Amino acid sequence: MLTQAMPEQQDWNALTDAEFRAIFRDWVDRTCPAHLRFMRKQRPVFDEVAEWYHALARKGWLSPVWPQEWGGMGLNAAKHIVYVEEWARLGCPRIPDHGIGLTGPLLIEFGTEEQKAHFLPRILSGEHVWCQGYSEPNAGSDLASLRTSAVRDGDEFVINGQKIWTTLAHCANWILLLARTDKEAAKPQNGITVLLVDLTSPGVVVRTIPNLREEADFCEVFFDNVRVPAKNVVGEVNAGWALAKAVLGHERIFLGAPSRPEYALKRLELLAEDRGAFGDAAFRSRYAKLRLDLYDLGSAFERFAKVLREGGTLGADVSVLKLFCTELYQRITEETLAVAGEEARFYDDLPLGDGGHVDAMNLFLDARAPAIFGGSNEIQRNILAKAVLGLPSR
Amino acid sequence: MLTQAMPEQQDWNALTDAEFRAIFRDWVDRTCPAHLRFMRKQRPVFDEVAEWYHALARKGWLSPVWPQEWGGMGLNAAKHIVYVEEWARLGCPRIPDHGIGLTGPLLIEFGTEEQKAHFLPRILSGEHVWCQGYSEPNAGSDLASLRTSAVRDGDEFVINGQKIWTTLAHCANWILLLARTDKEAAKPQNGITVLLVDLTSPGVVVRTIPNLREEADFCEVFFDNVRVPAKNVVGEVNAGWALAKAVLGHERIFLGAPSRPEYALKRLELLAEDRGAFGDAAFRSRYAKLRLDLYDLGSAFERFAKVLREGGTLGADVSVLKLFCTELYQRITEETLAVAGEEARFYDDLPLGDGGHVDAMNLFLDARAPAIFGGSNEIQRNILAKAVLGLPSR
Amino acid sequence: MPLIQLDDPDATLAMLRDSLAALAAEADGPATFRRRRAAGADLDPQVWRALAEAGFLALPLPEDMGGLALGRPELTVAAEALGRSLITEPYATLAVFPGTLLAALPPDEHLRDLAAGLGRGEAILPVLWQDARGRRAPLALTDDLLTGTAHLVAGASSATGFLVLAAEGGEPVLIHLPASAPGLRVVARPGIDGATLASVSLHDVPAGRVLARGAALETALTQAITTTRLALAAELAGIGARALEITVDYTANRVQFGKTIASFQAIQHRLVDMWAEAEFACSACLNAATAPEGEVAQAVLAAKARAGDSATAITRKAIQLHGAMGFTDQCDIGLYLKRAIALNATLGQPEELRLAFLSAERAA
Amino acid sequence: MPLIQLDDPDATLAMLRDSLAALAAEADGPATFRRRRAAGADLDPQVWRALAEAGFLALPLPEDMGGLALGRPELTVAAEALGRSLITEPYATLAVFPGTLLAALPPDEHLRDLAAGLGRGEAILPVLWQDARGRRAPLALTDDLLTGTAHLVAGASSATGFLVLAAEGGEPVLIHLPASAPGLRVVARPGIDGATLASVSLHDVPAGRVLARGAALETALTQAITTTRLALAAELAGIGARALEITVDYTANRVQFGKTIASFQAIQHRLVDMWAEAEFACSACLNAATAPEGEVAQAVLAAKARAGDSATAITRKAIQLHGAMGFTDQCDIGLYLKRAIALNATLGQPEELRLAFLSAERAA
Repeated sequence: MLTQAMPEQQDWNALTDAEFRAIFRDWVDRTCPAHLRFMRKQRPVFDEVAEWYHALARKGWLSPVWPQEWGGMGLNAAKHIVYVEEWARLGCPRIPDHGIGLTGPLLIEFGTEEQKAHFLPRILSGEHVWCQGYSEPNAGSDLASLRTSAVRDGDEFVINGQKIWTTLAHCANWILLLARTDKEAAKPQNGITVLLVDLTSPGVVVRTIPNLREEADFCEVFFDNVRVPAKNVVGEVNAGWALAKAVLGHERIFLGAPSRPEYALKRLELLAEDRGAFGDAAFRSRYAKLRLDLYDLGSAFERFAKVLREGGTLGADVSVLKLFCTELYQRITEETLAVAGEEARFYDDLPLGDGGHVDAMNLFLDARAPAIFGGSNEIQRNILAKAVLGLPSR
Repeated sequence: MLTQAMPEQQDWNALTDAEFRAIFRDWVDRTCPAHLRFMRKQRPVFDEVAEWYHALARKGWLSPVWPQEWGGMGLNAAKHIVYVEEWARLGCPRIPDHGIGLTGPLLIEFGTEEQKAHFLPRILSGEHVWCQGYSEPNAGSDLASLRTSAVRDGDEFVINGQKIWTTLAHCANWILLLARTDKEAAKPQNGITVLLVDLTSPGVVVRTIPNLREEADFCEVFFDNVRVPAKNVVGEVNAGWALAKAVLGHERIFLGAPSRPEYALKRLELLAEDRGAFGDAAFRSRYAKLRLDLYDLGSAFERFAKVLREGGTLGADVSVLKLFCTELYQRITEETLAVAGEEARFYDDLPLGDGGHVDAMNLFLDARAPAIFGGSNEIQRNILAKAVLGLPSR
Repeated sequence: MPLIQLDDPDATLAMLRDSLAALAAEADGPATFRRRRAAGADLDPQVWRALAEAGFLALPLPEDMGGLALGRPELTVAAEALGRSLITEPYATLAVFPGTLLAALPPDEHLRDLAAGLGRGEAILPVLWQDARGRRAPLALTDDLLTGTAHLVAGASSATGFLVLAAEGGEPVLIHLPASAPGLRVVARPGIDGATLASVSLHDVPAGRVLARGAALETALTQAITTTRLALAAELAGIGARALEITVDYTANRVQFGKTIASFQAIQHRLVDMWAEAEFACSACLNAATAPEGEVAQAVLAAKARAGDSATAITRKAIQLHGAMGFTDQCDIGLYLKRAIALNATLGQPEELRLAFLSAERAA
Repeated sequence: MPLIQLDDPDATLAMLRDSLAALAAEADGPATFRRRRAAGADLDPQVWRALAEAGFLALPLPEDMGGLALGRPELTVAAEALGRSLITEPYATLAVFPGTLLAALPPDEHLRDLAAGLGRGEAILPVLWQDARGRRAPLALTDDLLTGTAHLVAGASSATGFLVLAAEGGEPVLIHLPASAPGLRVVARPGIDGATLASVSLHDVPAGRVLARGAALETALTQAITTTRLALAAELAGIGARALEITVDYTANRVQFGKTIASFQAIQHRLVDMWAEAEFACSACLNAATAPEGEVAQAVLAAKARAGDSATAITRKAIQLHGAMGFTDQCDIGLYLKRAIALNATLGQPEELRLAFLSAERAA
């Protein structure tokens, strides 16, 4: 299983950003298969991108922020930004990344040595594909009110309950689960525990929830007396809330990375060129607004990236990127439907004169999601009002 | 004092709307002086429009809704709408109308015979010019928390306190005052009384508050032991809240009448013609949006007017007109500044090639007001959420 | 809640609403949408038949064409009710458009028969007249042969025949072609509202009977477009109003942080703005349905633009207020969004309609 | 709270901010605005002198012109600080613009003296170059006589001289004219920011010394426009950020219905959106202040457009959130709005700048 060729490792953080960028880009551009570039699908499943996943793992470049001792690249925030930027620029596909981005960092920070030794290599090898079991039908934005229970029974916990909005659970074999272990806790945040659960355990049922694009990004996961070894608890029992909140760190900046609207604007430009819309001054005016919004999003992103680059930490104010980015993405895709005119009646992609296509409707529908997920924009505004503007609650 | 020529009266409501419109328009067009038409000033003071005021009074057409026995026209809501529409179409100036629109109706509904006989003719003659003393420095939107006190002392009340945002108080000689007569009332709404107060009384000080256009529309009115005869109470002592709320009735529709944005759009059109903006497709697109918004405001206004015309009463939903109208007025004036380009740096009116002018900045600044006054748009949205959509408070 | 508040002195409109409500109780709109989409169909024959039986297809036809000879108000109410119930058959493009086109032409026996069949739901007669971008398609009639491709055709696979708007020399002609005509090829693509749209290619197809030509045809076409846009506007107004109601219900029941979502002031203001958009769409349709003859064209441009903007904006915001649930296919609110997008893009998006309004007004 | 987050390794920027803060403590910005407006003046000589003494007028000039030879970051911080303090003298148009124009020309003794005087606040040298709409004014130099009218001139009544951009034959020339030149007529109109703007007519005015001509002049003018726009952008960003702070303070203290206004969720979301606009204006200015040379022109177009839209939107919303108080002249927030309007309209409104950005990008 762990028989990849020796990864090419060095102290990446000692390089300049430009040096690292050049090295990374060169290899990725040579290695990432052409048919996986700029995929129409936002969330390919593991099998569709396995080739690219394994290539990254062999190179040792699958996990940008894990320490090198665990097979990561050990990138600091500045280099991580370069990694993500180049990834987007070259149109690499999103890989099932909950193991790399969520379970891995959580175990590295809070896991036992045994947990690390067992699970981390299996993430890199692709043997374990993880998903995130946080949300529940009545605990979406308000996660603290979750009800899925884990009851101690000897060396095991017995899980009962239901998770929802579990991204790609139907293609995963492990789930990072938040469960309630104390119903009597004074505050609902207390009494929550993080567990590592094998999805192939008896009593687990996974059901897909097709989205607006009729793709199965999301799942419901049902637990009916599912037994989990107690050694699969991460951190302390009843102390999982802090763990779940701790992981995101500097990666919140990527929720506002300009890559999605950038891609969408490129599609708009292609369609507009093909349809002759740039000859219409009214369109040019609207396009210029969107173009400058994107440019300015880049400037704002850079202002926060600079903080990380200089070793600082990000405050709650970084959410401004997510707000602006997700709403810009929506506006761009709405303008694309306007340019499509009568053709906005089609569900499938719009043909261009050069034989290419623009996935106008695909993007329009996809753009509904980022403003909802990852903390809805309404929740973000509540947080910003309190944390950044210090507004009173009375 | 009451020696005007016999007014021309008849049962106006027996006419068709079209007949009434023709008669009214013809006389107004012949009678309203040219120099008062389409005045730059939103709120002329009494002396500036006295000529037109007296002409209306002589004709018996000054008070559209008062009953004919009190010298009004006795118009029903349908005819009143025609009256207001023609007034706007012909560009007649706003006259100081608190006596006609507020004090008069209040006395007609709740006043004693003595009060009616004394005050109503003096409103028509222009001897009494009224203003409205409701708002206070800490009771703007939240009127129930007003503090100006009226304390009984024999046959008089003694008033102490301060009113603010009193429109044109410096040109008025009477004020319709809301004062607190019971500080211990269980609910703050109880314990409020309506009083008719002579502004020339000792102890009254009026100070103007220049607005964004440096015009003195508003005043502060200070009361220092001002003595008011008890017979000047309207209705019952401590029962003034219901009276103050009762008067508006069907007139709420006029807060959303299209005349302000209509006038502003006409100015935008003039400026755009003069500056050649219609040759720019981007401008045409934005102008078309504003034009259609105005057209649709007309349709929406008509839908509510129809309810009145058919003898119905308006619900809280009529506020939708005020929201849309005031925000459209703002958007039109903002586009006018955009068309003005570099000339938006001027405070004064913009010259046109034909010798005319467009008061771009005057309108832009004026358009800030209607969204704030008459119940701010935020308050309107709160009311609509509860009253029309029935949204819960928990 | 927002409704197109038309006068209804003899209760005809109430009857229409009742009739559609009964139909909707049988033919579940959302379920039909999903079923038709899964089948890759262009319409649901069962629902179409039900619409015919309820008299909806014959509604805009004159009595001598077997129609009900009802006017703009009735059409408006019918389309609004379809929108509210999410009955997503191609009513406007496949019943109103060919129906009013035929009704506006100089009548003859054949034309009356065709129209009557349309009204009874037996004839399904898509009009071939648009190119891929919605402009006039380059269909040519030469030596009694038709050639060219029409796009954006609703109901092409279910068609019993086609009404072909072609050019002969410089003159427009309207031809009735049986669906079985040789040299006729249909290629279907999925539409966003769960019905396919087709391109129909004609390659030296022997022309059938010429139904009309010249100026009379152009006039009829203009009238048909206006009437169809009115139906589209009303349907969009119905969609927006109903999507608002659904969202009010959802947010008033969904609890987060111990409170219903609808009790949060920011959400309340959002819902009020959505309600205002729905109100304005309804009053714009009311105006278009009751405008005097000379003002109908402008009133309809305004109504279609307003109702289209309004329905798409309301449904987009509705998705957001439904949260994760709104992003799923199982939640009906997404179907309202998709239908709104489709109708908004049919016969002119708002920007185009507004510019047409402005041009007409400034030319006047 | 939003600030243009420039690196400040040697604390120059902090020094500039301190220096302006000290100045603002003396010369109350809002009070000066109202006083200058009441006087119908084009600038406040006392504040102008203070700006000179603090080195702000010499800031963009090179050392051999008596300047501080500071760069884009310093100019940005200075202008931002002026915006925040509502020091509304015509800094961008009357210090930055002529200063950078002179600094960018091939230098000679006379030119150095002129610039040095400008930096010391002794020379006030408006540039005559715009017509009534802000385009290039038709000023002509023929037989050593200047004729034509320039508009939108700041500081014309206080001027010690004028820099006249005229055309001789097909070639641009820049001429220095003393304010006392015969045949020169100034007509002032009130500006929205409480300083008059004038039209300056030249009727056969004997031309003074030609400072520059031809391509070198055009290049210098382009540079001066870019640098001035950067200053305007930074000032607008400062205005927006400060107006936001003022509004947060006001709403957090103003009580209605027993709660502070700022505790209402709808108001909180509005304030968050205003804050986001201020943040984006600041980061756009940061980008323009630090962009590599080849990208400055585009970055400045973006920054001026963003900061202008942002400051006008924030101040408009600020008025609304101040309620009736916001509509009064006694409340400072209205002055922020007026200043934002004025600067936003100086050297290109956002739409024009965005189209220029797009044209340059698509041409590249």
